[in-house]
Amino acid sequence: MQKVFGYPRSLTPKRTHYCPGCTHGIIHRLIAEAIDDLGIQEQTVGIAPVGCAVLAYEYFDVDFQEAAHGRAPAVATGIKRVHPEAIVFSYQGDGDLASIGTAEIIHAAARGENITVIFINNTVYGMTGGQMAPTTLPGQKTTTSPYGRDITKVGYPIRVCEMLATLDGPAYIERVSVHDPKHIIKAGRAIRKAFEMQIAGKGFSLVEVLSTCPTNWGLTPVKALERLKEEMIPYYPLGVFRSTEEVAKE
Amino acid sequence: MERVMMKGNEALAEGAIRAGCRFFFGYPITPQNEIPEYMARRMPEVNGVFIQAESEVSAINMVYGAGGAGGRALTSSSSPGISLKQEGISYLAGAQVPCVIVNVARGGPGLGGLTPSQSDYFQATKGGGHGDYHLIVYAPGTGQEMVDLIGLAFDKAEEYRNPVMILTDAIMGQMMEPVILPPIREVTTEKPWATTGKKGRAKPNLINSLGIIGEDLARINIELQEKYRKIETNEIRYEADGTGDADLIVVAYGTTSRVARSAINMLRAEGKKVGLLRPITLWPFPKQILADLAAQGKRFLVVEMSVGQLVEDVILAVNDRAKVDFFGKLNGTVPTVREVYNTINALLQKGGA
Amino acid sequence: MPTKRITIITGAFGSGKTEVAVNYTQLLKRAGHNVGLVDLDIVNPYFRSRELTDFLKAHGIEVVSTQPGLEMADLPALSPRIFAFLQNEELRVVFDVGGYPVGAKTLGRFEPYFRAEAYDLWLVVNPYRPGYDDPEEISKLAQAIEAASRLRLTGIVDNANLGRETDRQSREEGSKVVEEAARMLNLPVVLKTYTAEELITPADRDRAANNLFPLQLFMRPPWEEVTGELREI
Amino acid sequence: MTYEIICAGFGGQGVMLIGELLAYGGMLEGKNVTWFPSYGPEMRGGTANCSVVISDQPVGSPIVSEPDGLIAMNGPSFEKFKGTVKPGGAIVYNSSMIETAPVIPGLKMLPVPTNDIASELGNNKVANMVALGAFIGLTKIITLASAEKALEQVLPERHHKLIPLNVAALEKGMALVK
Repeated sequence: MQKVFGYPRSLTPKRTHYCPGCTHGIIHRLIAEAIDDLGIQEQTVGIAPVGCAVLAYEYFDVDFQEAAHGRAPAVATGIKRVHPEAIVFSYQGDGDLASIGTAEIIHAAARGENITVIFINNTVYGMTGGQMAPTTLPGQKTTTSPYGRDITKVGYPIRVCEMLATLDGPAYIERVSVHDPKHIIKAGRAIRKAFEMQIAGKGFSLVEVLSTCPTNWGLTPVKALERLKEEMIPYYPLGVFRSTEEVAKE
Repeated sequence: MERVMMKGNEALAEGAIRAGCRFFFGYPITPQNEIPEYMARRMPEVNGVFIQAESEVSAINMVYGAGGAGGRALTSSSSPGISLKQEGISYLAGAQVPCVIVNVARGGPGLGGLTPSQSDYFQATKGGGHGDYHLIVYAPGTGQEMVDLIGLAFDKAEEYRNPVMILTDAIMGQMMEPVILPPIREVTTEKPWATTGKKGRAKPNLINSLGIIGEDLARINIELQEKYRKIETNEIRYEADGTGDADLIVVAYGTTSRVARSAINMLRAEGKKVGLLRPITLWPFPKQILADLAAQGKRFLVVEMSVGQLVEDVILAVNDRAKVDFFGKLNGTVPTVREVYNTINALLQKGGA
Repeated sequence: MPTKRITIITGAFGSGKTEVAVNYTQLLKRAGHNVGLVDLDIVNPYFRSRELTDFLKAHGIEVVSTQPGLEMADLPALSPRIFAFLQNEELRVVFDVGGYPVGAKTLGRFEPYFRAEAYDLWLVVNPYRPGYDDPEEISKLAQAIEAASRLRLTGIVDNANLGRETDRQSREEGSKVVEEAARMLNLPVVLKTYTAEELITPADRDRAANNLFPLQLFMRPPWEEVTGELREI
Repeated sequence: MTYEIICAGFGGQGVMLIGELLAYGGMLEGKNVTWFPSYGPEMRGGTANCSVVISDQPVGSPIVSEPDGLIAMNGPSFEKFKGTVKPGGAIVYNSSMIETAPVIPGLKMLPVPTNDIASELGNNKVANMVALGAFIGLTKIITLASAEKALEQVLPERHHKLIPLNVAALEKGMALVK
């Protein structure tokens, strides 16, 4: 009998600290499955962010570095330049990547640095208690936008995929979601594709994963997934924004 | 071996390459630009990596990544740029990642000026960023030391898994002096902790400064402090010139030690008993030799291009057992030999300790 | 005093929610209940009831907050064991919710449990905290908390105090403000806290519905740490 | 013995280069040497200068404020540094650009029409070499052979074809000293 489903080898048995209903766990699993499928566990180095995934290194059974807030693409650059044969990925949230780390992500992308970035967008700072993120939607209430994000005062959310896709450096940029099984499977494929691009030496790849934060959104996990689908996807459309090669149809 | 004339900045760069450094990440700022420019030319010749980063912040984090991955990584900057790097330096210290940071200091605070200065002494020797930590800090006094100390810096960085700083200034960086370059060395240091990909290891490696869980942070800090005590025991370096029979000892490092040496030579030619104590490691600081000299009844003059930073460490070291005078120049000006000569003479004439 | 299985203690930041919540678990415990304390304070990593976990556990009160081991981490990682608490019909559950405006929002994710079952939602008020010295302001806070949590308040906790400076006069003046706010909100003052016998007036004692609630202070700064046993009250 | 020199002139007159040649020449003769460029705003103010120290002992300050020898290639630098030269010191100045120079008692002073001589040689750019040749002849601080050898090290490879011209200029300058 063939085993078709099991615990990914690239995850440690450690229980995650994430809140019930949080989608970080799903995304961790998708990354681990991609690493397993591609047989790159022994050569992969991850970079953990500052954010809810700050302890990501506890959950992946691969070498890891913990970066300062927003600096993961620079750290990834350093690692990749020392070990060009290693598969290097950073795992970053929206505050980390799209606010304090905008310089680092833009320039890593512009350099075409041969690394993979998994970007988790849940429109809120989870770790520090629900403050406004660069991706917080117009009108969305957070602890630092208590009357709703007022675009006339604080401006507009940043669409990271669209912005980075204007650069010539990136090889692959896709936005995916994990609000239902169908989309989770699609997200898994995108993550795998991003790693494949790196293995092939094509350059910078980034997958933005639309994600939920039931705790800071004040919603049940199910309602949070609904919000993702109904409010986030219209603002952050899914799809491939840049690919230097035809994406193989599966 | 052949002597060649090199600018201090070039000597640092070539010295790093000879010591096996193959990863340089930097950002332009005067007066250290010769270093990235030299590296941009030279690294491709030795199959090394040169990246002009988007900021000093990114450059130091590239160093963190590269150092954590086991590479001999270097960054250089000047005072305002070093301030920007302090975030990364604190992380490097916390995660115990070896690397070398060069500060070709200029005047501050703020944007300051381009003129040479020693006003980054506190920043370099007292940690500089957040948290309880120290860098090993070398202050070269000659072109040859630029070469020798940066090589030593890489070795010590790896021996102790600690960032090491070379603190110098615009004069030392721009001055040309003959140096003897050592041959290029192959670095074979074992780094079982480096993030290389697991490569068959049972457990993954982790480069991390987070101590958020339980007593982790206390444990990390205790470990760091034990390391610093070891460094203080083993790594203090200084030059003592004519301190044995001196009545007055000038304490100075880098550029001001050179100026002081000229003044001392003039005074000695007149038969005056003046010595020079030149710290080569600014941290760990040569406290004991100063304490011993103080106990012998010497008096001290500290010469600095700052409002007085090194002088505080000297006062702490002599601990009220000796008189400590200070001669400092501000506004990015360099004390002249004549000024130092006059100051020493005046102190000698006043007499007494 | 008839109370519900689930008690949610809420209030402005610094109003004394945690002290009230921790003391209330003591009261329930002494009344013979199995008690669980849920620390939902994701707002402030200091002075949270989770710091008392071991202490309370020794007195038979289970505390659940974030994932074990992450108590001092600045991570809003809620434990799935909170659901176990809510599903256990035998357990009296006290929620210590983070300060307004964020804290109450966290309740949103547990909404189905609160709907299914009667609960108490109490607002702890200290009119000596800046911004809450006026019944109007307290009413506004109450409405905002109801909006954020999508739950109805069922009572007010009068926690008027000036810390160590509290005397009988300031205690009574504060109470007047709280009582006025309660009248405006049409809510009962379910608890009136006191930290020392001398703060209580004879009128308080004579009141028919005795709502006096002795408070033992736990959330002290490290230089005033709890060292003794729980005091019998 | 320690000998300290300031070479000064307009930017573009090649004063940094003659300073380097002195330092290299000293190094080739086994001396301790330093070369230090003028630094800061002066660099942009029309005058450039460098300090050279040549010594039997370890060199102290690389910054020279009271030189033993001065090479002044233009009026402003002559004015700026003439008063700093130590008693018994030497000044070589470019008389093509400095028409009247006061005689300073106690100093050896040598006017050299460097631009005129360089023009005679067919390249105005070697005026600095004429001055250096004269300075070496006057002070004997390094030998002409050392200066010529230094040229090979200081000039980039692509300019090595110009070495004979530079050597000719050095020799012309030196010949001015009786």
